Amino acid sequence: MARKISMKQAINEALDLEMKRDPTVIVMGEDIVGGAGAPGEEDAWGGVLGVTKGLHAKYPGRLLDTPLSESAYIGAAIGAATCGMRPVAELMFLDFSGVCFDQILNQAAKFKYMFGGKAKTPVVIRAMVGAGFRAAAQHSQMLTPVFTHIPGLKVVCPSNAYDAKGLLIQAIRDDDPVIFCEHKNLYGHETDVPAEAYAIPFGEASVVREGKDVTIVSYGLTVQRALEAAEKLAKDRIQAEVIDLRTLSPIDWDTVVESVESTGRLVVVDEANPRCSIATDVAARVAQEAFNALKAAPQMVTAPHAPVPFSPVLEDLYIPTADAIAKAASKIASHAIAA
Amino acid sequence: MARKISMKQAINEALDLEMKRDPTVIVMGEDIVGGAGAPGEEDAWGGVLGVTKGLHAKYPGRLLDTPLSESAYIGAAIGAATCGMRPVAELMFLDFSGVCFDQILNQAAKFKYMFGGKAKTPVVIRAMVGAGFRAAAQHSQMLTPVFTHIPGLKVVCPSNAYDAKGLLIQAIRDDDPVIFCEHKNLYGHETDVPAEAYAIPFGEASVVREGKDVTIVSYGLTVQRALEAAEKLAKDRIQAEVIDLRTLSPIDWDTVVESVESTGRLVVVDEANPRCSIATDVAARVAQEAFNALKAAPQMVTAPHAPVPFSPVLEDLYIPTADAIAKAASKIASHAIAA
Amino acid sequence: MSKNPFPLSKDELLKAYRTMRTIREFEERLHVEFAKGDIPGFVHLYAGEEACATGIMMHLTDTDRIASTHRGHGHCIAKGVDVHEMMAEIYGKATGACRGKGGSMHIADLSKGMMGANGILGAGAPLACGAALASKFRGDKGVSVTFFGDGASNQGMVLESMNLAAVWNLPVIFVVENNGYAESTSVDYATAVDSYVDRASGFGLPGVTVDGADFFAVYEAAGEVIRRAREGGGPSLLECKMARFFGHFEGDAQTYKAKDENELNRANRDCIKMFADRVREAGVVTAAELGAIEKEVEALIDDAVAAAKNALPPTPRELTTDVYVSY
Amino acid sequence: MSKNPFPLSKDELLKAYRTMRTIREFEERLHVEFAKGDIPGFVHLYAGEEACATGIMMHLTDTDRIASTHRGHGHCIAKGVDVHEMMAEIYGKATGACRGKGGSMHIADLSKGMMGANGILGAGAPLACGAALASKFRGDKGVSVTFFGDGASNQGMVLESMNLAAVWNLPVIFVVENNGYAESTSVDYATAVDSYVDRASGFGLPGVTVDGADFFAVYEAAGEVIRRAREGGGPSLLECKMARFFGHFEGDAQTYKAKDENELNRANRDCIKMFADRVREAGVVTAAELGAIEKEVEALIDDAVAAAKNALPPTPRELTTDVYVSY
Ligand SMILES: Cc1ncc(C[n+]2csc(CCOP(=O)(O)OP(=O)(O)O)c2C)c(N)n1
Ligand SMILES: Cc1ncc(C[n+]2csc(CCOP(=O)(O)OP(=O)(O)O)c2C)c(N)n1
Ligand SMILES: [Mg+2]
Ligand SMILES: [Mg+2]
Repeated sequence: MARKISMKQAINEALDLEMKRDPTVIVMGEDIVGGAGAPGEEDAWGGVLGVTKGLHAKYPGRLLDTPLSESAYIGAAIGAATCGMRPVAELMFLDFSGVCFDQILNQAAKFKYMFGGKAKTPVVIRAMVGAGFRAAAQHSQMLTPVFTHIPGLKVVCPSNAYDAKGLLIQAIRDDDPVIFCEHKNLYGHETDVPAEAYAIPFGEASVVREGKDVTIVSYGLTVQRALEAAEKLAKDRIQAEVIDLRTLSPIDWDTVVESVESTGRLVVVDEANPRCSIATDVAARVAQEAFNALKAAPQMVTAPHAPVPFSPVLEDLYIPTADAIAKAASKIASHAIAA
Repeated sequence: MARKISMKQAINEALDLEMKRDPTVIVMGEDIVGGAGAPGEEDAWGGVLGVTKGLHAKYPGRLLDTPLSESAYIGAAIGAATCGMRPVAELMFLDFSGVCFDQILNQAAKFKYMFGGKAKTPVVIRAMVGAGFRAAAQHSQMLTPVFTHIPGLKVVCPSNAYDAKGLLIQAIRDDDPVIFCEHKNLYGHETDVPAEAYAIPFGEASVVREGKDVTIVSYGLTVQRALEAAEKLAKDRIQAEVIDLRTLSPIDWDTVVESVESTGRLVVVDEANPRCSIATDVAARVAQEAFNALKAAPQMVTAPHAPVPFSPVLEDLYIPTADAIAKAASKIASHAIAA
Repeated sequence: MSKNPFPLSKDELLKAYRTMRTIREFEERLHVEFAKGDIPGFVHLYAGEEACATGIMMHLTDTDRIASTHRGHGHCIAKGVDVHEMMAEIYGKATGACRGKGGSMHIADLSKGMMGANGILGAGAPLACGAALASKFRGDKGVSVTFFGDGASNQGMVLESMNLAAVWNLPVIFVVENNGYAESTSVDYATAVDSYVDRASGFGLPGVTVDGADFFAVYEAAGEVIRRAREGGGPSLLECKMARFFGHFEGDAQTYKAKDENELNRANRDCIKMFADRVREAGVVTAAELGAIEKEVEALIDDAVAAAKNALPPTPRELTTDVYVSY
Repeated sequence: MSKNPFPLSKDELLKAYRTMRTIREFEERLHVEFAKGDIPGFVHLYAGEEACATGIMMHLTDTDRIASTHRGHGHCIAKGVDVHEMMAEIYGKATGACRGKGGSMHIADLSKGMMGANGILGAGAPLACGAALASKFRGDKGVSVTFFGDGASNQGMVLESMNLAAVWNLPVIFVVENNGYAESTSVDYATAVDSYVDRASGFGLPGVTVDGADFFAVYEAAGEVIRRAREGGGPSLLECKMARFFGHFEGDAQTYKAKDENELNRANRDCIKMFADRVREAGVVTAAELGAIEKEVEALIDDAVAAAKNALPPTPRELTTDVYVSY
């Protein structure tokens, strides 16, 4: 039974269903219950934006509030994962990975390999990503490229409520460490979501709009922008195919390459900074694998090479806009129409 | 007056000359002097591989041994830089950035922007990068893409002693934070190096070999491999142009694009892992900017999407070899000869 | 007028009062303006904690440096950052202290020795160590102060820094602003030791705990640790216990607090009221003198808000400026 | 034979001796083999510190977990990791504990509760907290032990973990292996407090310091803190003071040490010699029994080295296996 719910609710539901199904699933993070040791209400927060609200009452003792010690508790989640638990650790903002990066980069990501295959680290690190929240440079980064770069990690970034639920369920069931990136400006975004549990396999992009003239590849919030751009383009009789990568590592090269082989044109949209980004990753791979199919230069539309500014007028220019995406697509696809 | 010296000596000399020239240059790190508080010899180590050896005697009090607290001392270097010093902090292995990443990602890189231009953070973080030292997964990473991704940082990775000296001098004089990456397997590599101080400007790639058939772009250790590959290719009458990026941020797009415009073919060689790497960065940019000049698909030669293995037999396969580079170049350039 | 029993001159007392009132007025006004929806992003208010910033900063000059927190407005004002520039920054305007690019969590003014509010908890501690190191090398006698909350006290960067400061004998003061909460979590839950002085001992640092609502207690304790640091005696920890009058950030429903907690704190733990009562009762300062300052401060904040609202935002080209000195 | 005055049975004493001798022999042999140039990479030897690993591990079963360090051979052996597999790992062979992909700094055997040596100092502390948390949830009564050196004791991850362990009341023991040096740097320089027990107090943890060369002191102190943790009494810190007989890593010229430091340590601070003397002098174990173990251990190590040298390295395809469970 599907209802329209927000991405925030979808994430809460995924946690709820998996905690119910599997007693080894535990959740930890700062204020994810809230009010620990305080005189007032229990379950006072449910996380800084209320994503885990209500779970404490259902699963008492299985959601752990933590001190402000990300290395310690993210590391503890990782350690517990190697000992048979399936911890979901909330890092609040992915920007805070700076204070616990070692546990992700050098521990979780590498155990299996360093130990000759003899370890399994089924941990999920949930964190908010992205700009548009007027939260400035240290609370707005995308950072997906940093984690996608690291072998041993899986990186997920849903663009809507339906995917968020299915991908988080998969992340929890997955036997590898997963960085689960939640765009804070999508929390309120609603789609139809079935009430029951379902898992969306990793490494399967979704073609969210079909089109024959140009392939627009993105993930997260900018998928919504890409869809808007496609609408605009349609008015100019340019049919854009929009691909939502959904998972960045593993990434579904087949769907991307196949699409470009049919459209001959690629625009990659990435809210991350431009250098060594998902944008370069996709553009370069397509250039290498589907060179002969390309009828025009692949275009990258990204945030600028700058930190995220605070002032709303600047921040609104920071995230790739539907206009910028449409413009990049027109640039390479308008002659498709002329022909 | 130029003499043949090793990259290790060249780095030592750069530090020496800059400390002499500028009293605000200080150096800090673990065991960079060595023997602190111990009963034996002063200046017992000069860093784990002896790079700073001898400087303590010349500049007593200006090289500071640190406790094993990377966040604290890298952060202190950054803080001191905003207060008029020019600290050079040694992080030993860039892999250890995991335990002090916040100070680099969210502090040093962002001050100038977050503070509306009103800060200046002339800090240099020196660290060893790269594989081939049988040091396994946590002491062998390249990680250059992670830092290149971050706006506000400059990233340098020399391929030889001459460049190392000139680039480190520039890094110290530079007013922005610089991640200075020293490939541990180049420390013994010798070139002619002038005794006096000289600065190599950032953002100027060097064409280390000219050729008309294919452009091979790299940095660090693999520049040497690319040169070997070029030798091999020459035997097959393929003339490879080899470009050493020297600095990854800023990066010299002009030299790269110009070269590809003349050769029509690109191979990017990156010792980093493949996803969101310098390889994708260069290949994507070239595909976007010089699409019409490209006669064949750009090729990326990188480490695999795997941590660095310990066993020498595996590690030797990990770093891109001259053979792999030559093969990638042949694949796209052999018909250049046929024609 | 009777003899001044305080360790500060009348002028200094008035200055302290003006500073504390300015902070309070700034924060109370932000509370109101935020509710109107005009202020973008997160705002963490310092109301209730004014005596801590002020009692410490009275000992510092522009040569001394502070590294602040996400709850940084009070530190900024006490350190002398221009109130108009602060307000404009919070509104995201080009006239702001950071040209609108930083916002509340990143206000800085290095010319005043204010190294920045910080959105990353604990990050200021290493930076303050660096500032103190620079002072040592420059021989400028500067002292650095790093502020962090009871929550951030458990962040590795803070803990490492205490040890580093002791090892290098740095002129740096670690100020724990213990307001009892980190977001909604009590310090009793999150910090496993009763006294931060004990924690400091574990790093070889002398420490002292004071009632952060008592301006004079803060002032005297801070004076001693800062004097020691200035004279080469090394780092110390100063714990100020106090109450935050508002929520963690604006919009926080504060259900984790006891029902009447805010009211009781306002009634019994208001550092400004306590200060005013004491200096008045001692007969050193008159109610009229205090009232004049209050008026002055109100006008200042009114003006700052009006100016901030009217100011222009940064121009689009500023999106990509200030990333590097040169690139 | 006279009555056993020790807290261990004769069999246990012999087991402890065998463990310590195995570690010593393993390390002494690596010292020799490394000098020949056959062993790739960095090797950090544990010789001199055997009583610490052994005295602690005598209290642990496979359900209990340890997180080790770069100097991890002793922990591995004492926790029951197969010596042949360890040696093969150090030689980078496919028969190694990690199929040759980890090397000396990454030996692990989760089936034995050995969560890995670690090339990142301090990284084991959060991991051990996680293992302890898992034990709490599973109700398996397991205790976790994290080892770190005097150097790593100043790493933020270790310090944060102490607080976390106390807050969550985790069954985890923090063992400071204080051998006086971090690489070439003295603990007197790098750690700003004289006693790690004081540091532990700052995190609400009980702590105890013992002579790490005295097996029985370690054994008894460890027994107490482990028992307390197992019974739900929460975390503790145990500091073992001892000497490392070799350099930081093989190849270290050790000029930072006093001239005769290694010789004096070997003469006066040899935990194995001290142990052997005590059990022999007490008349509980004979010299012949000890001698038999020595022979046995020597043969074991000989065999392990020979097997490691003869073993095959991993095949090229292993370069890219074991990155993920599935991808
Ligand atoms: C490294 C890091 N972790 C978490 C946060 C999110 N956060 C912001 S304020 C806060 C609570 C801070 O509590 P405390 O240090 O006591 O300061 P207070 O807000 O009480 O002044 C948290 C958890 C952050 N900004 N940085
Ligand atoms: C985070 C990190 N910083 C630095 C190093 C380099 N390093 C390896 S061992 C060592 C000294 C360790 O000293 P200690 O913790 O006392 O352990 P010991 O070697 O004495 O057993 C250092 C600095 C590292 N491996 N990891
Ligand atoms: Mg607080
Ligand atoms: Mg040590």
